[in-house]
Amino acid sequence: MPTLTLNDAVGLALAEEMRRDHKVIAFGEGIATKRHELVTEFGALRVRNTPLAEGIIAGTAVGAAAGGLRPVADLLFAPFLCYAMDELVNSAGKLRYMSGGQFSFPLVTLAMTGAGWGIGAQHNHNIEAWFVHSPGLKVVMPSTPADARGLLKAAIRDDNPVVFLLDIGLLYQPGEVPHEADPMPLGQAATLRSGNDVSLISYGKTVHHCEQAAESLATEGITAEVIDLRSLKPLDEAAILATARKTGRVVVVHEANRLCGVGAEVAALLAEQAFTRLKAPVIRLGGPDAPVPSSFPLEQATVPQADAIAAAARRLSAPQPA
Amino acid sequence: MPTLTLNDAVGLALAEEMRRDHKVIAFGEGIATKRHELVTEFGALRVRNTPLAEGIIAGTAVGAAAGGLRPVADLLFAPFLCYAMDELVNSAGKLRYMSGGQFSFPLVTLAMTGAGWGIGAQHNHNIEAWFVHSPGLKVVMPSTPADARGLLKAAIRDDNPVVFLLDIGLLYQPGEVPHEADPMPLGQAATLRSGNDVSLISYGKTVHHCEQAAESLATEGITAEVIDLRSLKPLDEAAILATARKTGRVVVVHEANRLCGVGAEVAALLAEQAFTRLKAPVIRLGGPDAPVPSSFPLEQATVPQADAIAAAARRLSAPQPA
Amino acid sequence: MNTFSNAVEPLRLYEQLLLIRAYENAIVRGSTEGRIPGTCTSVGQEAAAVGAINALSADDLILTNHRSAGHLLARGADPGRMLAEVMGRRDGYCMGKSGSLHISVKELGVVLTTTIVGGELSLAPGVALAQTMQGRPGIVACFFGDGAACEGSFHESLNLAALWNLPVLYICENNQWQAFVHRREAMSRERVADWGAGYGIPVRTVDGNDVFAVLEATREAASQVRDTRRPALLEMTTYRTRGHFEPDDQGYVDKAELAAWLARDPIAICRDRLIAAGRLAPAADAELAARVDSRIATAVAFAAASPFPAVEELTLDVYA
Amino acid sequence: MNTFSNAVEPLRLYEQLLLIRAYENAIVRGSTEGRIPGTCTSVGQEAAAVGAINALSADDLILTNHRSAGHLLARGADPGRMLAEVMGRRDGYCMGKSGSLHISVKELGVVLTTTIVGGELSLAPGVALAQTMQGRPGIVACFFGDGAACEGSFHESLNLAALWNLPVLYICENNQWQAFVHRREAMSRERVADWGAGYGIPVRTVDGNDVFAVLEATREAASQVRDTRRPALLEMTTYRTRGHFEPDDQGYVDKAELAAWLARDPIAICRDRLIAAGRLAPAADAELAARVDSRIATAVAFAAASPFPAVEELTLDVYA
Ligand SMILES: Cc1ncc(C[n+]2csc(CCOP(=O)(O)OP(=O)(O)O)c2C)c(N)n1
Ligand SMILES: Cc1ncc(C[n+]2csc(CCOP(=O)(O)OP(=O)(O)O)c2C)c(N)n1
Ligand SMILES: [Mg+2]
Ligand SMILES: [Mg+2]
Repeated sequence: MPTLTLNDAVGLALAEEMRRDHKVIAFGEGIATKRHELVTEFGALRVRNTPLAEGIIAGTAVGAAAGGLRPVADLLFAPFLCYAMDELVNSAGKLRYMSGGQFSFPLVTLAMTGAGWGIGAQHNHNIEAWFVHSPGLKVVMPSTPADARGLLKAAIRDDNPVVFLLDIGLLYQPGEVPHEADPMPLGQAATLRSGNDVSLISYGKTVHHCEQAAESLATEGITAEVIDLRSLKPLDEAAILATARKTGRVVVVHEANRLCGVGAEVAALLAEQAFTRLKAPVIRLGGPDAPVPSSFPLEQATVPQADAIAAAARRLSAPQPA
Repeated sequence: MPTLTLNDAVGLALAEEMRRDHKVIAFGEGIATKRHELVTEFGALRVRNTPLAEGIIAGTAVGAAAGGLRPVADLLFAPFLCYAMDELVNSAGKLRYMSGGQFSFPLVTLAMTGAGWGIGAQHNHNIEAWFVHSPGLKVVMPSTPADARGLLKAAIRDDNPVVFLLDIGLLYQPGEVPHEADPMPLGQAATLRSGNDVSLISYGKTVHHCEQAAESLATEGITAEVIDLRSLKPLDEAAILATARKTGRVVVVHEANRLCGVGAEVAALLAEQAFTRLKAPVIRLGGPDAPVPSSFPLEQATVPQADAIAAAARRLSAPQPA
Repeated sequence: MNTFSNAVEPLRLYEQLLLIRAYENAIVRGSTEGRIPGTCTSVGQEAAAVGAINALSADDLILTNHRSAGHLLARGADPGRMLAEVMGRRDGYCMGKSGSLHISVKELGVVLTTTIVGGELSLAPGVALAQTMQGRPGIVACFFGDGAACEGSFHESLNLAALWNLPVLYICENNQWQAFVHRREAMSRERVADWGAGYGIPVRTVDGNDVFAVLEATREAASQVRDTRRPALLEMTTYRTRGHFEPDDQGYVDKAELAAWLARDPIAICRDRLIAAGRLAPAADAELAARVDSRIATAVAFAAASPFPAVEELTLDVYA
Repeated sequence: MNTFSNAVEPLRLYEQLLLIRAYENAIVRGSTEGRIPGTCTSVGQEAAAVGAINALSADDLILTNHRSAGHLLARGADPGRMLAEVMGRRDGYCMGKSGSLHISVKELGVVLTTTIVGGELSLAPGVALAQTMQGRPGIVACFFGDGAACEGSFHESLNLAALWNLPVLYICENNQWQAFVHRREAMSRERVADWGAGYGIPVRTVDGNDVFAVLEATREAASQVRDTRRPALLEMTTYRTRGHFEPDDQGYVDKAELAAWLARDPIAICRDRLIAAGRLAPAADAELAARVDSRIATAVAFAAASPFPAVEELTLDVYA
C-alpha cells in the first residue's frame, strides 16, 4: 500500500473526485497555490484562489451547491469559520428545510484544527461541537490518511453540507492508503482495537493517544477497546452503545473544550441509554476551558495524552465504591 | 412588588446601570428607537442605533470594552450572532488570555432566542451551547423578569464578556420584580421547588414547563425538584450535583438541539460525578436536530412541553430494570 | 417619458402593482384581526419590484429577502400558496416551514430567499458561478435593502463577483429604513451607489417609485450583465411607507418625510401616467381593482382552508 | 525630497529600519535552525512601519496584526521580550500565550493585536469610541493588509467610523500578497484606496518603501484625523519580499516582480538618500549596523534564556 500524509490523502481524494465528477470544484485562500497540481489537471476555473473573505467563500460554496455544483471550500483554520457561521449554519444548514426541501447543498468545508503548530488560539480552536449542535450539517474528523481520503470522497458525494476537519497535528503524519478508491460511509465509527475491560472513545489525534494508552494498559492485563468516531455527525450511536455495554467502562477523549463538547454528547448518550450496563462513572478527558496558548509546553498540555488516558482507564477498572 | 414584562425588566436594568456608571453605554440595531426612554435620559451618545452589521456592532463593543467602557450591544436575534462569532469568540473570548491578561472585556451581548413568534429558523435558533463551549465567555438565560433584571445588572458589572439570551416566548410575560435593585450573582442556579423523587433541570421557558410538570406530578404523589440554571456559564455544577444526589433521578430539559447542547453537559456531569447516586438513567428532553419551522404547531412541537416532562419523570420514578 | 413607450404591457405592470398592494393589505387586515401572522410588507415599494422583475427573463434567477412579496407576485407566484406559507400551512410554497420571511419558489427561479440581512448577497455569487460553469444563459438578480448594504457581505460579494466576472445584477431597494433605524443613522453616505462605484462595475440609481423608469433601467443593466457576464449595481430609491413588520405604529417615523413619499405613491404615479397617455379609463381601472381584489379574496380563502402540516413533518427535509 | 527635511531624526528612522531587518533575519536564521518558531516577517515593509509609527504621538493607540514586528519595534518594544514571546517564553510580552502572531503591548499603546485577518478592523472603531467618550486625546491607528481589506469587516468598519466620527487612521500596508494569493487574484481593484474613496473620508496612497514619504503622509493624515475627529485611510504600496510564514521557498512568486521590488529595498532607498544628503558616512553606517546586530544578539540570548511558562499558567487569565 502506498504511504501518504493526511494532507496528501486529502489532495488525492480531491483529485479522484474531480476526475470522476466534473461538478466538483475547489476554491479557497491559496488552494490553487498549495495544490497547484489540481490546477494543472483540472484547470484554473475548477480550482481557484479566492479573496481573503471566509464569508463569501462559504456563501459562494452554498450558492454554487444549490445551483448544481459540488464545491469544496478550503477555509484554512477552524477559528476562521467564525467568519462563515452565517453561511454554514443559517444558509447551508437551514435553507433546505426552510424551503420545504426545494434545495440541497452538496458542499464540503475543509478546515484545520488542533494542536501541533504552536501558533495560538486564533488558529487552533476545536469547534466541531458547534456544527454537531447545528441542524442540517454533517461533521467529519479523520485520524488517518486512509480515512481522510475515504471519508472526504464520501463527503464530496454526500448531498448535504459537510464540515470536514483536519487535525493539524496529523497533517504531515504518513500512513498507508489502500489502492482501492472507494469512499467510506459517513456515520460509521471504527473499532481500532478490541477489548473487554474499558472503552476508549475518541476522534482526531487523541485516537492515537488512546491506542498508546491501550498498549500500556495491555501490559497490565487491562484490555481496552479503542473506538475512533471518525464522523461526529451522524454520530455512530450504535457503536458507542455497543462498546459501552460490552465493557461497562468508558473514557471519552478529545482535544476540544469539555464543556458541551462531543464528549458531553457521548457521555450523555451513555447516561441515557447504557446506564444499567455501566459499571463505573464515565470519564471525559478534554481540553480546558481556555484558549489554546502558543507556548509549546502549554499547547501540549491542552491535549489529553496517553498517560492521562491510561490513568483514567485504570481508575475505572479498579473496584468501584458502592 | 411592581409587575413588569421581561423586556421591560431588561430596560429597567439598563437604566439602573447606566445611571449608576457613566461607562455603561448601549447600542444596536434599533435600540435607540425601541428604548427611546434611555436616549431621553442618557443622551444620544450613550444610547445609539447602529448600522445593520452585527460584526462591527460586536467588534465595537469589544474594542470599547478594552478601552474602558462597559458596552451593552443588542444584536436582536440569536441567529444573527453568526455574523458576530469572530468578534465574540476570537476577540472577546480570547484576547485577554492571548495577551497574557493585559486586557479585560466587560461587555454584554443581548440576543433573543427560542420559540414563540413563529418566524422561523433564521430568527429562532438556540445556540447558547456554542458560547458555553467557547472559552472566556459567560452565558446567561433568565426565565423571569426579576432574574432578567438582576442577572443583567450583574452581567453589566462583570469584567468578562457575557452573552445574555432573552427567551422570545417569555419576553412579554409579566412577572413581579422586587423594589430592591441588587444584582444577582452569575453562576447560581435557583431551586424553584423542592422535591425528593426526581429533579427537573432546565433554563429559559422550559423552566415553566418543568414547574407545570411538577404540579401535575405532585397530584400523583411524585415530588419533583425544579432547578432553573439561569447561568449556563459558569454552570452551577454544585447545584446540579446536589439535586441529582438527592433525588437520584434527573430530567434535563431545554429547547435547544439535544446534540452537544447544555443538557448533554449536565447529563455528562452526572455520568461522571453523580453516577453512584443515580437510581435511573438521565433523560434529556431537547429540541430535534432540525431548524425551527415557522408553522405554529410545528414550532410548538420543537419545545419540550409539561406533558412530556411529566411523562419522563414518571418513567424514571417507575421501578428500574436491574 | 421615453421609458413609457418601451413598456410592452403597461397595464399588466399596473395590475401587478395593484395585486401586490392588495395582497399586502390583506395581510395587514388579517394580522390586525389575528387571522394572519404579521409580515414585512412591501407597501410603497411595489414599483421597484414590478419594474425590476418584469425586466428579467424566464432564465434568470432571483435571490430576495424578507420583503419579497412584490418580487414573488411579479414573477407569477400564486398569492394563495404565498399566503398559505405566511400562515404556516401545508400548501405554502415551503410547506409551512418558511413562513413569510423566506419564501423560495424554485420553479419560478426564486431561489434561496433568506431573511438573514446580507445573506442573499453572500449566496448570489455562488448561484451565478453555477450558472456560468454549467453554461446556463440566465443571469442572477440579487435584491437587497440598504440595510443589507451595511453588512460586510456587501463588500465581499461585490468584490468577488467583479473579480470572477460573475453575472450578478445587484438590485438595491433603498427604502430609507433598516427596520427601526433610518438610513441616515446607518450609512456614511446617502446612496449605496456611492459604495458600489468602488468595484469597477456599472452603477446606476433610479427612481424606484416610477415603474417605467425601473423597468427601463433594469432592462439596460440586465442586458449589460448578460452581455458582459460581469456584475452591475442598480439602486432604486424608494420608501417603506408602512412599518417594518406588521403591526407597527410607525411612531418613530418622521411625519413630513412619510407624507412626502406618500405623495409619490408608485401606484398613483403609474395610474396618472396611464390615464394621461389615454391607456386607462376609470371604468377599466375599477375593473382591474375588482379583479385583483377577487384574486386576493380567493387566495385568502385558499390559504385559510389549507391544513397545518402534521407534526411528523417536523423532521422532514432536514437532510437530503 | 521635501519630506526629507521634515524628518526630525532621519538617522533614528534608518536605525529602526536596520533593527527590524536584523530582528526578522534573526528569526529567519533561528527558524531554519529550529531554534525559533517560524513567523510572518515584515522584510521589505520596514519603511511603512517606521514611517507610520514615527508619525504618531505617544497618546495614540495602535492596532496591528500578524505581521507586526516592525510596528512594535518602531514603537519602542524590546526585541528581547518580543523574541521571548515568539519562542513561547515567560518573559514574552504576553507570557508566552500569544506567540509571534498577536503580540500586544498595552504599555506602548499597542492594543488588541489579532491574527484574525480583518479582526483589527472590527475592533478599531470601538477603541476609538472609548477614546472619544472618555475625552482622551489620542487617535487610533489601525494597521491592516490588502488581504484584510477583502474581509467584510473593512466595509463595516469604515462605514461606522465615518458615520460616528471616530478618530481612526486606517493604514493599509498593501504588500501585494495575501498569504499564498496575489493581490491580483483577490481584489477587483488594484488599490484599497479605490474602495476607501466610497466612504466620504480622506484617502491617499503613498510609496510604502520610502520611509520619509510615509512619515510625511502619515503625519498629514494623522493630524487630519486628530483635528477633524473623523477617519482617514492611508494606503502604503509595498511588497512582502520574503515568504508568507517562515520557512517559505516562495516558489509561487513571480521572479521578475520580486526582483523589481528587491531593487526598491526600503533600507537601501533610505541609506542612499542619507548618504546623498551627507547625513550618513560609511563608517557611521557600519557602526549603526553593528549596534543593531548586538542588540539583536542580546535579545536572542535573553529570549533563549527565558523559561517556558509553568503548566499551571495554562488556565491563568482566561477570565477576569
Ligand atoms: C443579519 C440580520 N440582522 C438583523 C435582522 C433583523 N432585520 C430584519 S429586516 C431588517 C431591516 C433590513 O433593512 P434593509 O436591508 O434595508 O431591508 P428593508 O427591510 O428595508 O426592506 C432587520 C434589521 C436580520 N433579519 N438579519
Ligand atoms: C480570517 C483569517 N483568514 C485567513 C487567515 C490566514 N492568514 C494569515 S495572514 C494571511 C494573509 C493576510 O494578508 P494581508 O491582510 O494582506 O496581510 P499580509 O500577510 O500581507 O501582511 C492569511 C490568509 C487568518 N489569519 N485569518
Ligand atoms: Mg431598507
Ligand atoms: Mg498583504
